[in-house]
Amino acid sequence: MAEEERFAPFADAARARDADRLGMLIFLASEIMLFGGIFAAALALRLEHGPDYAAAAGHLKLWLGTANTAILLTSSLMAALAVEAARAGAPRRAARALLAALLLGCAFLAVKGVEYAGEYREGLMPGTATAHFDGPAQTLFMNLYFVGTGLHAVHVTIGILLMAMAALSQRARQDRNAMLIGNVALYWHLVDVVWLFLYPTLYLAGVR
Amino acid sequence: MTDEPRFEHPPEEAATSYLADGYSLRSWFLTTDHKRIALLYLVSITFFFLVGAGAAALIRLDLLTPQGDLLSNDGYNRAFSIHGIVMVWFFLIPAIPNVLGNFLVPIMIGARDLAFPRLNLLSWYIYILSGLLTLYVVVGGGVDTGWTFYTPLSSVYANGAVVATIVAVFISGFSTILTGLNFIVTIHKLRAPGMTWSRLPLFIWSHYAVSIIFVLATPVLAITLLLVAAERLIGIGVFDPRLGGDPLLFQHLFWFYSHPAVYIMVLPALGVVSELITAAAHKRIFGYWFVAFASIAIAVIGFMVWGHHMFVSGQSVYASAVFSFLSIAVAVPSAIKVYNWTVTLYKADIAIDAPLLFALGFIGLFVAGGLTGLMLAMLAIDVHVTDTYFVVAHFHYIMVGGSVTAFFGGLHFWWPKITGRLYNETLARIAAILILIGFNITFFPQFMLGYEGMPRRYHVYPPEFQVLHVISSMGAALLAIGYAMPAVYLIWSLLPGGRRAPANPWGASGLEWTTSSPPPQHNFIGQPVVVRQPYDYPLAHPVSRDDG
Amino acid sequence: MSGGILFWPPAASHHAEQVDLLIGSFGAMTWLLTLPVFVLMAWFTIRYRRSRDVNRDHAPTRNLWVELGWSIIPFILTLGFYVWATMLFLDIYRPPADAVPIHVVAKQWMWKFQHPDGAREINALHVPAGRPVKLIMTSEDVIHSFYVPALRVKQDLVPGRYTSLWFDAEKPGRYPLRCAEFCGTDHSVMGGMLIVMPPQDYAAWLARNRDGGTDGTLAQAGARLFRDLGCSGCHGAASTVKAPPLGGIFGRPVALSSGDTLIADDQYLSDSILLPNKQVVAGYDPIMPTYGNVLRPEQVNALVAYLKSTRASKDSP
Amino acid sequence: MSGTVRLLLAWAALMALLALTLGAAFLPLGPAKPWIAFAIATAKAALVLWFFMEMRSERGLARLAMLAGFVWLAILFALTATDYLTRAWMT
Repeated sequence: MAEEERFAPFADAARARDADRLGMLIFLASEIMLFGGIFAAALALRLEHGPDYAAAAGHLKLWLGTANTAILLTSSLMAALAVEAARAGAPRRAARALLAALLLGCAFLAVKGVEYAGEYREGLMPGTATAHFDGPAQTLFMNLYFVGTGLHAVHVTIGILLMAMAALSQRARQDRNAMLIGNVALYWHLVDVVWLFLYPTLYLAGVR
Repeated sequence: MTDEPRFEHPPEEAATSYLADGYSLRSWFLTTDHKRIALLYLVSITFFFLVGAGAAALIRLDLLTPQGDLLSNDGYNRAFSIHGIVMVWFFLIPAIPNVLGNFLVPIMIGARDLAFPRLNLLSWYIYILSGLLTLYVVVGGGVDTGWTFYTPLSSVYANGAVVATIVAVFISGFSTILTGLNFIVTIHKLRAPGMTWSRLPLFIWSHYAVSIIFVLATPVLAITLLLVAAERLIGIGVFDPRLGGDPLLFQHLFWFYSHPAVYIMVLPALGVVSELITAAAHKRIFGYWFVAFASIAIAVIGFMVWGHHMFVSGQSVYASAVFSFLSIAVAVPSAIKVYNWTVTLYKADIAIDAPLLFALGFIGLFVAGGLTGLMLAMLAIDVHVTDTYFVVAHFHYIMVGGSVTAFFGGLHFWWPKITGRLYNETLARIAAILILIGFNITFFPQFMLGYEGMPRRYHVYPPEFQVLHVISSMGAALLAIGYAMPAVYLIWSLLPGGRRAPANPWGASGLEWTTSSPPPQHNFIGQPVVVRQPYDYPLAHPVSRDDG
Repeated sequence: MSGGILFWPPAASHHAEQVDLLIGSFGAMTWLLTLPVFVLMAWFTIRYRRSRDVNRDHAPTRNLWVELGWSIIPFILTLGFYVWATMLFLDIYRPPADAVPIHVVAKQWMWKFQHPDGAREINALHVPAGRPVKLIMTSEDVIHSFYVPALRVKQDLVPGRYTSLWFDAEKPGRYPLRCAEFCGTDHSVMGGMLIVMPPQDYAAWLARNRDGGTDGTLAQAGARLFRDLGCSGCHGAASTVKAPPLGGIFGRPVALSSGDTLIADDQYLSDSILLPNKQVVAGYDPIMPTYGNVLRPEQVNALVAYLKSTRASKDSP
Repeated sequence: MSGTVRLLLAWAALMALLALTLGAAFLPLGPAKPWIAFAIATAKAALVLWFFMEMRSERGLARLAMLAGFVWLAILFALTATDYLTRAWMT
């Protein structure tokens, strides 16, 4: 294959990298809008049923949510460090940092699982919920919580898989431009940013 | 003619056209060539157009009599729902961007392909997957929510295959998002040397604007439909008042997507018409920057007007007043375009060919649609005519009279480039005029029906409306003939012995006309370099012209 | 085929005539703005067609002031119409104080009306001519839309909410009433008739249709419900349960536990019955059970009508 | 300042903000509470975007692309809120 064909349709590698990164950022913008629908629903519910919203949010496990915020932020740091390491030409350090980010991501899911299990036991899950709440608006908050965090958890899972892919690929680790690792890290940071807003929307709303 | 060459690139060598580059199924279904993918889209959207048109035919036949003798109430509801869903998501939205845009965006900016060719193919497969699911819905019982899926009708009460339809539309959204992403990156990163932003064809500007909407609006529809499906399946309740939700929230989120979706259909059409007008007029567009920025302004302000679909919904009257004002504001950039096209024709050198006829037809219908849209933005008028045939007529003027006419115009204009063949010009002119007449006979009476109080989505209607309905149905028959004609003579031109097209049959400016017809596999032989302004016709700098 | 072509719908109210005037004037302005465009476009196309040898020198390609002019002037003209249309619109939502309140409940696929003095009807609405009528509307299932073309008004009926609208039909007659929001299978036959009667005929019609006297007025029906459902057990003056007194509550400001204050209107009273936790009165516990699954909208209307009829001190609630 | 140190400092700031927002949730701040919580969340998101997502070293185009999603969300929220906040004004 001729040299100029390698980056087709781009003329050179730098431009191809630029395009990849821009494509990723645009994709992330559309992800933001996807979660925007959930946040808009939470906003509407809060404006319509303020007291119910706060009362139902009080059922959430604030400390687990806070711990998860810390876990995810730290995981994001690890992902950023992995990019840093790959650029510095330290593939092993990059792999280790990615692994740490990935494990912290798993820890996040585990904590989330504990939370869900607790909520299931307490009968807060959709369908089992009516008995615990005063009125439908509170049940709705709980349902919205499950939809929002569930959709987020799906994104976390995808992020973990992507990071595993990047950590396993030798070419990705040795790429001094950190293209794959960089784009995976971007995705992971966005998953983090979404959580940063889910946290006050859901958990902090219930603190009296 | 001693003019310098407009674009400097190595002289044409004999190159295989993209059409001659492999004939196997594999070479089509696994292609990453944007031109072949455009043709895949052309065939698929034509198919879905036929499905949607079939539903429209059922509707118009049924409405010949006030009692609706052809269909049952449920049958009629299913017919207009399928008509709306198929036409909006599987024909109108992909039509211009995914066929003409896919083919032309890289060529017009001097690139050899879109930025992510494999993603482009993936978009098509996603589109086909969602389309197949929609066809399953059509044969497997249908859906009776209308294309708007209003809750709680769709989430609780409707009895068709609502979830399957929602999943289909949800999936098709990914195709749209990927296309938009691909266009934006391509326009930013793959412009040929010398192709500065001020030299971009207006077609590119409008596709850039529409891509912004693709990327930012579609995900909101996706999550909204997901919530409706979840509500129907497990009773989440975000939109169900009995569960503490608010049906108006659905309308807010739905129209946050679906109003910009109207601009998804119209913006590419505006881009096409700018190309058609300048090429026919042989003249630089009047007010290039106003026309270019008008596209961006429409894309941005278009996101702030959705509430005008909800003036009678129980939305706060103050919010309505705000949305009404913004809706009037969004009419300004559209008006700018129309005025600029008109002045472009002044002192021009106009070739009255089929593409120009389509473009002029577009302008007339678009102006009628736009002005009735302005009436609908006026609160007190909207209260009377919203949810009536007035609205039906209005958006058909925009979507069919506007988008579809522009799509046909663009297809005629670039057909020689796409296929390397020339079609029968006389038949094309007849078709353009027939479509214009047929369209007006079909939809103008619907304005009258609406003002007189005929609500939309009515299977059985009061007998005093019958005369206008019959006129409308007769117009629809004429329109169908108009739409069928190009299918005949365009396909005819492809048969062996059809006339071959030269590289630039219209004498038009633009990079796509500097390459052969049909273009070679990588669009150009060598890398084109742009040295001139767009629409740089000799007339812009008065020099003597010796060509015809 | 019957009926021929109807060119303009009848107008039964002053508002309808105003809307006609508005659309007529706005239509005239749009013609004024677009006719030149169409004429010029046709003229340019013919005059400057390729085969003609005409002077094409100095064709303009841009002119900032012309561009700004045709952007801004039509916009300002249109803004004038915006103000007009918005004022007219806001009128529909500002009923005069003496408007006759009629409750409307829609369901798939019928209209149910409750007159204040107890008369009830389905798919037909009798109103007095020349007297303002205020409709207080809700839906039992999906969204419907109350549309009387002759009045040029339309308003969606949303389940779980009240929407309202008022009109003053001046010309006696029968005007079709239609559902304008797609509501399922029989949407197109969910119609009815608005019957505008001279006031004395309306009074006679009311007298004939007062439900045989058993139910009494809407407020009396509400009072019975108030007792039967046990509302008075908590809200009554002698009750041991601490619940806010309701006498004369309608139209008065209510302080809420959230710190806000609102005016007790139809929506608030209905919400307090169906979704008691939505707004809790300051100083009271959220202990009221929800009646969302117990009551039909008509019964809620009756209860609200009863609460409206009470006075602050002397009545029991 | 080396890149690694910068990232660690950003992380420390994020943790401090997390503690701050948690603490603020328990203070009697009344109706300002959600506003403070979301202001802090926005600050955290800004830190993540600026340092972790490297917006500090990006050119205008990438920043614009990243910002677009947030700006469009602001449109969605603001105009939706105009409905919800003013519905009760007129009955």
